[in-house]
Amino acid sequence: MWLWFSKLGSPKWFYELSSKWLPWLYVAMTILLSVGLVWALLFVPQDYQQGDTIRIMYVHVPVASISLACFPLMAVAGVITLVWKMKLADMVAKCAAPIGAWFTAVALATGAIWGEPIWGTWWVWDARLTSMLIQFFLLVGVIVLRSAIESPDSAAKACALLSIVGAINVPIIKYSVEWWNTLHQPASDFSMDQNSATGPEIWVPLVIMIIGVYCFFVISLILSTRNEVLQRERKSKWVVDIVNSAKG
Amino acid sequence: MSLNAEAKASSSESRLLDAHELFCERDDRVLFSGLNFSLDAGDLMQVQGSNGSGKTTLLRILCGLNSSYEGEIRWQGEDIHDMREEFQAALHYIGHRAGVNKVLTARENLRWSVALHRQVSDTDIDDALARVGLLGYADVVCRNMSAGQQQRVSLAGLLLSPARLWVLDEPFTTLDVKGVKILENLLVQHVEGGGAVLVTTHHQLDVAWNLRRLNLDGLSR
Amino acid sequence: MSLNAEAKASSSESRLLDAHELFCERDDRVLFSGLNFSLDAGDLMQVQGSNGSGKTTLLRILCGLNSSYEGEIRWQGEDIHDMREEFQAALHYIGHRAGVNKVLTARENLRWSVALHRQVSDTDIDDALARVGLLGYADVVCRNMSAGQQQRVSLAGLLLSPARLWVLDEPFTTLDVKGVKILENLLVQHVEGGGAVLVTTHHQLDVAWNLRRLNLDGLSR
Amino acid sequence: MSGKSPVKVSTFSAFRATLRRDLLIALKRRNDMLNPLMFFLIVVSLFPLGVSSDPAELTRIAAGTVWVAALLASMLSLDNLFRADYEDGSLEQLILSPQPLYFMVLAKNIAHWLISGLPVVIMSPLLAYMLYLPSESYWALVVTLLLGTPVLSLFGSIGVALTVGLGSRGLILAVIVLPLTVPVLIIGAKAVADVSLGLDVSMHYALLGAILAMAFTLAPFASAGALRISVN
Amino acid sequence: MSGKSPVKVSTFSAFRATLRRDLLIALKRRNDMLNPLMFFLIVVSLFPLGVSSDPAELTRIAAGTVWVAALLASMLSLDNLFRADYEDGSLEQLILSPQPLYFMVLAKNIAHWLISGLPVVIMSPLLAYMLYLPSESYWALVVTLLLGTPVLSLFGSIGVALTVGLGSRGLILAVIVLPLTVPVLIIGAKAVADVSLGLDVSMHYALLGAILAMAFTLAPFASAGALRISVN
Ligand code: HEM
Ligand SMILES: Nc1ncnc2c1ncn2[C@@H]1O[C@H](COP(=O)(O)OP(=O)(O)OP(=O)(O)O)[C@@H](O)[C@H]1O
Ligand SMILES: Nc1ncnc2c1ncn2[C@@H]1O[C@H](COP(=O)(O)OP(=O)(O)OP(=O)(O)O)[C@@H](O)[C@H]1O
Ligand SMILES: [Mg+2]
Ligand SMILES: [Mg+2]
Repeated sequence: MWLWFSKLGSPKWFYELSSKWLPWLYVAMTILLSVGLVWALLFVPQDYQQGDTIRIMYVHVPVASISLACFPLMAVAGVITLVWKMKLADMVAKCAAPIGAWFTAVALATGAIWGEPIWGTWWVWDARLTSMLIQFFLLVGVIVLRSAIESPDSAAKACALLSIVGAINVPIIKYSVEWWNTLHQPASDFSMDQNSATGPEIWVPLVIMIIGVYCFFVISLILSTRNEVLQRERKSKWVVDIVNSAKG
Repeated sequence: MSLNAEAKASSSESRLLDAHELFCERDDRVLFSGLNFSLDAGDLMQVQGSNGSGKTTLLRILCGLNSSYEGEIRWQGEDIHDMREEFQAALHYIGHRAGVNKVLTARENLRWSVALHRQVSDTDIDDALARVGLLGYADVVCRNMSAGQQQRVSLAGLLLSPARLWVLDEPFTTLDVKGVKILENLLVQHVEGGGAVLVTTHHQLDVAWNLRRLNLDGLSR
Repeated sequence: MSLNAEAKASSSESRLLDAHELFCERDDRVLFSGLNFSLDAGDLMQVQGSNGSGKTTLLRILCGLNSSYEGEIRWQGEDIHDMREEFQAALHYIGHRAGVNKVLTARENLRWSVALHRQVSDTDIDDALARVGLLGYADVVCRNMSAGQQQRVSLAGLLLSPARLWVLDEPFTTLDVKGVKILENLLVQHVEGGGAVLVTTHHQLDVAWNLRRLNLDGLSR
Repeated sequence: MSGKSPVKVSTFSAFRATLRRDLLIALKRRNDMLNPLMFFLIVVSLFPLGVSSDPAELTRIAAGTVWVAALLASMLSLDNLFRADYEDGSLEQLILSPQPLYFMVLAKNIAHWLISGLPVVIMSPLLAYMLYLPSESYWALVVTLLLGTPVLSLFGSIGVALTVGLGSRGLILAVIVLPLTVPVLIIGAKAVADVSLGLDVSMHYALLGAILAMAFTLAPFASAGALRISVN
Repeated sequence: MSGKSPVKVSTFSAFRATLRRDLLIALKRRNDMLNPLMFFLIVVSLFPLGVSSDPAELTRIAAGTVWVAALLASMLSLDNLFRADYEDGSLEQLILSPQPLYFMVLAKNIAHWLISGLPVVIMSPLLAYMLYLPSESYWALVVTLLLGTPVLSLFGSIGVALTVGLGSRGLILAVIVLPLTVPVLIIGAKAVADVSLGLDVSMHYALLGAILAMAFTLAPFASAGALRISVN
């Protein structure tokens, strides 16, 4: 266990492994996204009330669900950083924050675009939108803090701590906001168990899209983390070797 | 001073602080690596080095204020991380910033900072202030004190501290000649009493004690 | 240095600063009263006094930073209030706080602080930094510098200043031995060039120049 | 005397000393104690000026406005919590004290709340009146604020501890902390509003109480950790 | 070289140097520039949470809320205006420079507004939308903020200059400055509201413009004087 952990901790190990993974991820993403998109845009039947706008869902829901997954990810990374002092975890956390912020922004945007035809307005103070917005604020808070602290060590620990505190808060926020009011789509609509309610021709492409977008998220995370690794390890031998070999 | 007596009593094994293979780099400049030294009861050690050689950094590392280092630090044989509270109970640190609140008077400042370590009576405090040459300043708000006077207030804290290890970062700055003498005597008294002192300063200490020196200039870069 | 040349050129009458019957008390304690002294071109004057004797206060009064005093201060015969800008153009003050922004690099700091007084090129700045022993630190953010290094940055400002009168409040604090030497030479060069220096410090200046002394201890209380 | 010897002073008396010190400092700068209050007052009175002076209108926004103002007031008063200690080095003394930092931080938080939180709570009915809040909601307002403001102080102190080392001030703190305090605001404001609708709000109180309990036990740990990070 | 010799550098180039420096500092802490914006965003979104999410309701308070939020944002961002310079001694350098302090202060004010005021103005329509402000008022909002926020910065800097020497932060500043800025708030918010009622508001603009002109010419003098007092 410990060996495995320290091994996983080493940026070098991550760098090599990720270079093995990446190609597969690329393939998976391209297939899933292209299939999903084509299916969603061309073959999914019009919604009886929403018409073609239903198709936005195939972007919106995956993006939104990922942006929800982002904070827990950062919190876990934070715990690892504080407890096991693992450099890699912090690098991941550092890269996850801005990516997560972008996904959240896109979720908000697509949601807004969707809302325009549905609710006749780009924005409503509905529970899920609001909690999404607040999560966005939290993410930006972490990013701002990270950049405000000069020494990387302190920044790492500080942001780890903040993300943990934030993660503890997210459910409370979500709960309180829902309890505050709700007119958003209930989560049940598209959950797997009652797929009978809305036919498979609706949710199968959605699932495909979700997985595809997840691949995209992972890829972008890995890429920027690799960047970070090279940045921080620039003095270590193996990076120097890579650079030299790249120079040829 | 009673604390010296106590000190002697309890200094069964005289080895106090052990620094083992310390390594520290700050933004890509190695300050020191493989730094070993130890401090025994009765040691008065001056950390030397040119500006930016890492004195402050080293002192803060030893106190546990700065954790971005590699290596091991032992207090009486145990790793300080395993006995933080005991170690901190035996430690008195004065940094570049004196730790004196500007709004409070000298006495009020000491009342608090000492209370973190031991009970103290106002008479003790006034004695201490008198001994650092601040007789009659006990009730002056520290904002209205000169740089050196504020420095003296934090030195008075030393007199009252039960700590056995003193870590002082340039305590002589802004002290006038008299002040310097006072502090030098203080240091000697403390080590005589079985304490240990780690001090950085750029001026020549003249103390009636065999001064140990730790020079960081060789080590950096 | 070209500025010395200029200095000689324009020092027609050599009397620069006149302090006439200065009186100052701070919270009910008279720091000095009836204080008279004058500074000529080529004077290097050390203001002495124990902690709290009023050195900083005096210096700030002379610079016009502190107006709670009585008496008259003349620059080349005129009351400084009648010619503030001219006086300030001829004055360079460094106080207890170095005047170095922590976020900016050494070069950026100097670029600004010098620009308030005269045009300056980056090469000049880098030369100045090199001369105070900060070669290669020009682009280091000042937060990441040690206490002494920050002090040196503000000293580099002195090198670039066109001012004729330097007023320095304990500029030697946190400087290591080399730093002290550099600064001492700087002071001598400046007075040689027809400038004047007013400096407070608790350490013994050793300079090849006849040092004038102003002692505040007699005057206070 | 030696490292091995038992700590010379009980944690409790150190706790008391810290509490007394902070209260003393506040007392010394007596009119600083007015600031949170004044700010609260001013912000609240900005609304009749900025929004509208129509009583019916104000009644509707009263609860929310008062709560938001209280939120901002305690947020901004937080800035002084550790800053001065950090700048004059007292913070290092605190961290290096042989006492568990949790209690020291707690002491400072309590002092801060007594100084800046409590007055706001006491003042709130007056402002509620100025905004034509229906009188039956006064109690709800006071109770929710009484439960809520300590949470704000406790959460806030985490943010302060994280940012105490930074040059830039005030805003970054608010940006970090405000989102965390949303639940308190929502529940508090809703409780006040619901009361005036004649609904039962014991549920709201329970929620606030739960949050307070959690904050009380966890937040000081976080703050302590954050402080250690910041002095590093 | 000598006191008699002409000042070595034109006031204008010193002005430029100061302006460049402050912008540079802001640029160095790039994400700090986000703070006023985020604060603005967060405060505005606190209101739907605290008050109500009913569009009709929000529409009515939109103008006032946005203005109050902008007011607070520029107030709080002011704290950094002279503080750092005071603490590291740069402020003394500035005061002792042979340049008329008026222009130096003006430079710092302008830099501060470009950093913290302008983004808020640009962002405001988005927030106005989120609060369902009728779209015909957007222009009024932007214009009034464009005229108003500089006034806030200029007035604010007087308060900062007065309080820069004090230990306590943030709040006292707000307490001193907010009342000064009330007229701007009233006129600004009223203009936005009136537009949505289809009234003519050129008068409001004229007033704001006049205030701005006055602030521009007088406030820096006051700030300069206040600074001299504070360092004393
Ligand atoms: C700014 C506007 C919006 C935001 C921020 C937003 C946010 C979200 C979030 C966070 C989720 C949860 C994803 C998950 O739990 O996996 C979600 C799901 C969903 N949203 Fe939105 N949404 C917005 C607008 C809309 C609109 C206008 C509609 C259409 C009426 C809509 C329909 C849905 C649906 C059907 C789901 C799937 C429910 C589920 O999977 O649990 N959303 N949205
Ligand atoms: N802000 C202040 N308000 C009131 N009195 C002050 C203030 N600052 C200093 N004093 C008093 O003025 C006297 C002189 O202070 P000053 O700082 O000039 O002394 P100094 O000679 O510079 O001492 P040091 O060598 O320690 O710097 C001191 O006794 C102090 O009590
Ligand atoms: N906060 C920081 N972040 C990164 N590097 C730093 C920081 N503070 C100091 N340094 C670097 O660490 C080195 C050592 O700094 P330190 O303050 O320990 O030197 P010092 O020996 O105390 O010098 P001085 O005699 O001037 O006090 C310096 O070269 C400086 O560049
Ligand atoms: Mg040092
Ligand atoms: Mg002095």
